[in-house]
Amino acid sequence: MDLELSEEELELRDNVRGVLAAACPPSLVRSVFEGKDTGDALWEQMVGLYWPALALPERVGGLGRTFVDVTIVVEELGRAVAPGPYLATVTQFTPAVSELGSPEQADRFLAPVAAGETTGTLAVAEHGRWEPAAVAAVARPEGSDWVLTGSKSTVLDADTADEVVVVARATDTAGIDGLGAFVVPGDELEAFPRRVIDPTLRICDVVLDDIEVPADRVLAEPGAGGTTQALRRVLDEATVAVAASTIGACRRIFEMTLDYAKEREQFGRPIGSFQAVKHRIADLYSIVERSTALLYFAALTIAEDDPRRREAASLAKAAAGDCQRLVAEDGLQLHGGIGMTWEYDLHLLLKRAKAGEALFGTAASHRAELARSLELVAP
Amino acid sequence: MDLELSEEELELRDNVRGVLAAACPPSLVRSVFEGKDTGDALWEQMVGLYWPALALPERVGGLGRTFVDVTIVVEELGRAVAPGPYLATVTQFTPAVSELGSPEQADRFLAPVAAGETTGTLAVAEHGRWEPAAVAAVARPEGSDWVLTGSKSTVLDADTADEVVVVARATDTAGIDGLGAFVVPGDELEAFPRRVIDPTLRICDVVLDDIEVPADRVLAEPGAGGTTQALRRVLDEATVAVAASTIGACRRIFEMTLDYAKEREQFGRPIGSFQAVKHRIADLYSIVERSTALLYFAALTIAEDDPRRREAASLAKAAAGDCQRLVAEDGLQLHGGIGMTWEYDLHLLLKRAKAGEALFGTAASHRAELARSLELVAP
Amino acid sequence: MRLTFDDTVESFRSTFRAWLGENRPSEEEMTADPAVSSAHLPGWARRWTRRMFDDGWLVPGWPPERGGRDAAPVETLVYLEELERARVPRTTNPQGLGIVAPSIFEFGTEEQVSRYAMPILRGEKSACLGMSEPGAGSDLASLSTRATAEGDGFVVNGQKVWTSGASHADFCFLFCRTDPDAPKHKGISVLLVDMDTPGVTVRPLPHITKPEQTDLNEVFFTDAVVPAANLLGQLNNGWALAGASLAHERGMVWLGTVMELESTFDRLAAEAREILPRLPAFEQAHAADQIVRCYVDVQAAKCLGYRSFAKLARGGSAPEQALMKAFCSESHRRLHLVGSELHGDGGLDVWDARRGEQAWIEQYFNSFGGTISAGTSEIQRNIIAERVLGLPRG
Amino acid sequence: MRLTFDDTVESFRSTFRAWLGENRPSEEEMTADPAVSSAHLPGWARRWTRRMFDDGWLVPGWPPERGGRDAAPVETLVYLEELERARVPRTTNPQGLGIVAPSIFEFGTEEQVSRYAMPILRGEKSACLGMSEPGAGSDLASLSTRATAEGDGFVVNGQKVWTSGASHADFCFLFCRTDPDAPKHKGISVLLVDMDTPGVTVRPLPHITKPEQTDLNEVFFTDAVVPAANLLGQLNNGWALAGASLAHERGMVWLGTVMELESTFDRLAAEAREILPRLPAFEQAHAADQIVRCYVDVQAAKCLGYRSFAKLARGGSAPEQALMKAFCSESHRRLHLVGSELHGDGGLDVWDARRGEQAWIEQYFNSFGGTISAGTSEIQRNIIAERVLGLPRG
Repeated sequence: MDLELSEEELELRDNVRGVLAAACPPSLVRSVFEGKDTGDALWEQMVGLYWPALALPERVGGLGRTFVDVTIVVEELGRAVAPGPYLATVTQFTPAVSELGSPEQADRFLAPVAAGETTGTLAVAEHGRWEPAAVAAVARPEGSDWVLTGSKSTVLDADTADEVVVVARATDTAGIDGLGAFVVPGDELEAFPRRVIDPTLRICDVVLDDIEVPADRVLAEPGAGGTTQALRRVLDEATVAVAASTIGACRRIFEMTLDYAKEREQFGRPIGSFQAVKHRIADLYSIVERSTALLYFAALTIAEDDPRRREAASLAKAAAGDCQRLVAEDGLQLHGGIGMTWEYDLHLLLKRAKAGEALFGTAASHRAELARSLELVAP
Repeated sequence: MDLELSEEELELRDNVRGVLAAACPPSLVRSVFEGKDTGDALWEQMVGLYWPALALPERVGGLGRTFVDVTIVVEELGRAVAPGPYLATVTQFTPAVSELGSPEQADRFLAPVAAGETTGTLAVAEHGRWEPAAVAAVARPEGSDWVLTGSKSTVLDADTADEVVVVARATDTAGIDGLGAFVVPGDELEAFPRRVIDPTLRICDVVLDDIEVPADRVLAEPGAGGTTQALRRVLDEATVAVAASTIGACRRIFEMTLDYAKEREQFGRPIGSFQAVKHRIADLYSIVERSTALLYFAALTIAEDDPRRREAASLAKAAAGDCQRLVAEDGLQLHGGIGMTWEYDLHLLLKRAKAGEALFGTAASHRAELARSLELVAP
Repeated sequence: MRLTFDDTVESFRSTFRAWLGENRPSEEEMTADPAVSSAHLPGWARRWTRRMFDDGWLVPGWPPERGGRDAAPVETLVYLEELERARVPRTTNPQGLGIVAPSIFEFGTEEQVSRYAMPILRGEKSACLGMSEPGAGSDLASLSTRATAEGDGFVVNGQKVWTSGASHADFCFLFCRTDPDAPKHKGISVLLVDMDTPGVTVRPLPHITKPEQTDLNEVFFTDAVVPAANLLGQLNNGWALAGASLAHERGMVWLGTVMELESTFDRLAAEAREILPRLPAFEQAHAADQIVRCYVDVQAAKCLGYRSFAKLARGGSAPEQALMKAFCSESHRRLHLVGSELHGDGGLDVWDARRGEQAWIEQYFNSFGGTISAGTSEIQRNIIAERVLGLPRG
Repeated sequence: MRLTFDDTVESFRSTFRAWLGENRPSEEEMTADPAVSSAHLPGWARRWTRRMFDDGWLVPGWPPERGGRDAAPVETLVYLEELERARVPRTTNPQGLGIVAPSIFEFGTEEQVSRYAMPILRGEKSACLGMSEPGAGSDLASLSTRATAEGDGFVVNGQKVWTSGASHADFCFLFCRTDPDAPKHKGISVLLVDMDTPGVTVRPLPHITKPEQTDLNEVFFTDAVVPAANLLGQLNNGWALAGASLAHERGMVWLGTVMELESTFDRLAAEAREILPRLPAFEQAHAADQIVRCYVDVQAAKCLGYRSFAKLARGGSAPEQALMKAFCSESHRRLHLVGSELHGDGGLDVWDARRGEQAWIEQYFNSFGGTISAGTSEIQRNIIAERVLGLPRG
């Protein structure tokens, strides 16, 4: 098992980091936070660099690289607190179409993604829960069409995405049975953006008010075999991607804290020369490194379609949760007052790190998942 | 609310500490650990000083002081890792007789305790659980007598106590209904001492093999009103006493660690001058002080029969659990290799602190109790 | 040890409670015109301070001429309990009343008392504390704001930062360097500087959760002229004065902190009772455990506070002060973290309209003010280790 | 990044696995005559070491004349994986094989190699490390055991402590002070001291959980005469030698540690599956959460180890070494604490007959050996902060 980036992967990372340093400086992020910018220009730049096409098959115009590369990009986006539709389009919409739809549907919906013409997202969660059994939205047949009713919570970019994969279930089904998936044009949904702590993430609630979906937009008919299993695979990818975003932000917080500790002097010496500060920074380094190792392992299991992928995703997300908890707390504390000002960049990262914890399952819910897979508690 | 010891209480504490320094030095404790001494002489000395009589009413020959004084003594016993029947006799047997029995029975069984002629204990736990509903041992009537069958776990001093209060339930009852309490002479029980980490605590398992109990030794007939409530009051006292023992041991570990950090030099300076060590010792001090404050509050609620006593007992035991976890770990770690030797006294205290965690409910089980009393989870 | 106070203390409580019922500012007037900084005195606050002063309830332990009634410490304790219970702020300028005024009484001239301290007591003036600088946060001795003697006064140049309430304060209790050649601790003095002095400018510092509104400021001094009469105490004796000033703040600050912890916990538990039943078993137990741990912390803080008070009331020292500062502020922070996590993804929402106040996650970020200002948690641990436990300086 | 190794590596694995199946010591002979200290060589261990040496499997990365086959690092990795999987110890004298022998190869004379290093490789001799002293634990530079040049040799006086395996070792790799007047780091040398030298006495140190049996010892030197030919490397160059010696131990030590973490976790999880169903819901969830946290730790340690190995294998440096030392030893400790707490009051029982080994609580106490010896966790954090992260020395 080789968990260090290859030359090619390192090159991608450095490349992405360089682009974002120029195209997504903290000043842009702050503008988005303050509602003065949308970040659209950044997305255009990403498209120009083929980032959305990275892991898509060459068949649809993609570059045919792997989920590891996507993870590297998303980690850097987290590090830069980048706004924009990358996360939802590439790590939620794309796998949803790939895993749930037919090859024809994949060609139809993913070619425009590869070309940067379409953005997308995934509407699965309800009441803040992502597990398939929590889906209550209903899909009822009408002729050859389906009609969707219900509501969805915590959908990224729902108000701006071109296409939204909506998961709903057949009437009178429950648990993991009866689930289906549909591609709905974004403008047919009612999306309500929420005011959240990290405004670069457009978190919306969605109402499904008798939305008609024609047959060719049905990725998986309610109750079709394997839908839940396929949906879980989608959730694995989305979960690992959110972990990557979180860990990217955490690594940057760690680096800023380290730099600050070297520069900031109190009592005539750098605060980083005080042993208690040193040990805490060593612990931050440790938790970031550990979480990164688990993240890369999870990304690999997905890239290589290893049977451990689901467990690895939960390990990565649980570790990312512990990581952000410690890194946000000590990172802010060790900065002192400067970290609490709007003008200093730290808070942008803190908010991205915190936001990641709540998306696609908290650390606690992934530990619950692990407790079940280890057969410590009943499934 | 006044949570600092009064002059009189301070005097008692200093007195007890002085006696134990002379009569229960670490060399005695180590002898008991090695099976070379029983600690009987120490108990005779405690009797001579009327410690068992401290909180008993004057009616039975007691000194009429309060549970706060008992707490102070038990804390010092924990600090000295003292062997002997004090804990079981004074904080388990005595409240069991007082709360569950008639005034006549109190006179009959407690006068010999006050006089130092009788030791006692309480057999309530089964399979390591102390809550009343966990009692499965059965008491069936036979004429005016009762016959006890079943087993008890984790009974302190069961192999040496003169009298044992046994809790059992009427046939075909469950939960908190149908409980009764009986005083059984110690030599009628089969007690199996366990090899435990702190051999100064004689932890036994007990088998009840058709033990006949005459009517005058029945403290509470199975199913009599108020028995469970009275039993809970007994458990409150016993629980707080175990917390006191634990915190006494923890405070001593803290003090030894502090002293060691001042004396032990590495890299040309006392290890206590390293800031990381300093901060950890400050945290040990903090947790010992906080646990002590909760302990005294709990002791007061029992002494003054305040309605918060049950919750206060759980708070004290939960805090004592967190305290021992941190203090044992950092205390041993900061001592380095010397703390791991048999000849150094630290391990005696570590083992007492750990033993306290598992008796009369772990920290986790008391947090569960608090979650119920706060109505966070269903009762 | 005992759970209850003497009857005389309880009767003192009743007296104050009755007075409070009749004289307190109403909820309506407080919410209609809230104090927006820690030196802002809205109309109701000015009237309320004056009423307390006139009737001897402003600082009960002080003599009547200073707004008190020579109350015993335990009486002050129940007085504070009653104020907290009634949710009435004692002042909207806590540093003015708690630190600045007593320091002026202790070290000031009669004129300084009548021009600066008494107006604070009568609700006529508010004060801010000019301590932290960009290069001197926890390390006050390194401050570099200069006050140069010139003519019959000083000329002040330099910059302060994190100055709470500076945009509303009438004057600043300013620590500045009056002897640049002396060892760091020995060249510092305190000046009372009117905030409308030419050359004093205030720039609000946009804040981590509310960029548009803030209590914190940068204060710039550019050739600001301060009369010699505004030097507090001895020249170059500011270091000793700083220790004494901050000591005024301690004593019973813990009580308000603990009662705030309790009310925050109550809110947390109430919300948890709604949310927990909807969670799967494992997550429910996990969340409940987190909340119970907060409860243990809050109750421990409370008991520790009362224990520390009992020691002080008997004339002893209470090493728990630094411990209470660190532990209460950290518990407060933890409560808000647990509060935000309890709400899952809903915890990301800002400005909770239902509660009419900042969301848990915003308050979590704000709560670092408590573990950073007035001596960081790290400084408090140094104090515990060195001054309380006698560990050698590193 | 990739999950699997090349086919050539897997074929190396198969070769070793086949050899191991035919040549390994049996469970029976190992349990009949267990190694009771870290320098004890029971008969089977002597034969096993010799067999590995002869067939080039003792240290695969070394050349054939030293018991190896010039294997690549990744091959050594799978070799160690296979040994762990088969539960066969590579040696019962890990410090001899891992530190002492390579140091002698690096710094020693031909005679020292043939008299001390090669016998270790052939299972004929064992060695202990004489580093810690009562006044010099983490702080090796402060050691005071003296070696005074006299005639054609040294006279050694002083005391070592925490010396693992000293009661069984054939010789000691002894750090001692040869120039008392030089600065602390510059007066230290290494001597190879036969343990049967007159004046060398060993006193076992009764141990926190097993007073009757121990791996740790005090070693006293009283006018012990050591020939000059037993000086390793340059006189007064011991400090550099210490760094180099301990570096030999690193590299792939993490793999055994991680695999032990995994097997300990498996035991914990197996016991938990029996115990958890009997617990009330809240406690069940709490215990499960603790165990899952251990699982995250173990898996993180494993991934971190492989990541660090990948860096080393590419010729880079792997700052994770100090991090792995601290984190793995602390995870190990935590596993045993959780194991003992899982059992409730049963966790107090010592010597678990069913498992035929020490109880969790005993192993918890023992596990502090990992966070204290070979550089405490505190020292590891200093190393991470200063050497890896470049924070200034305090």
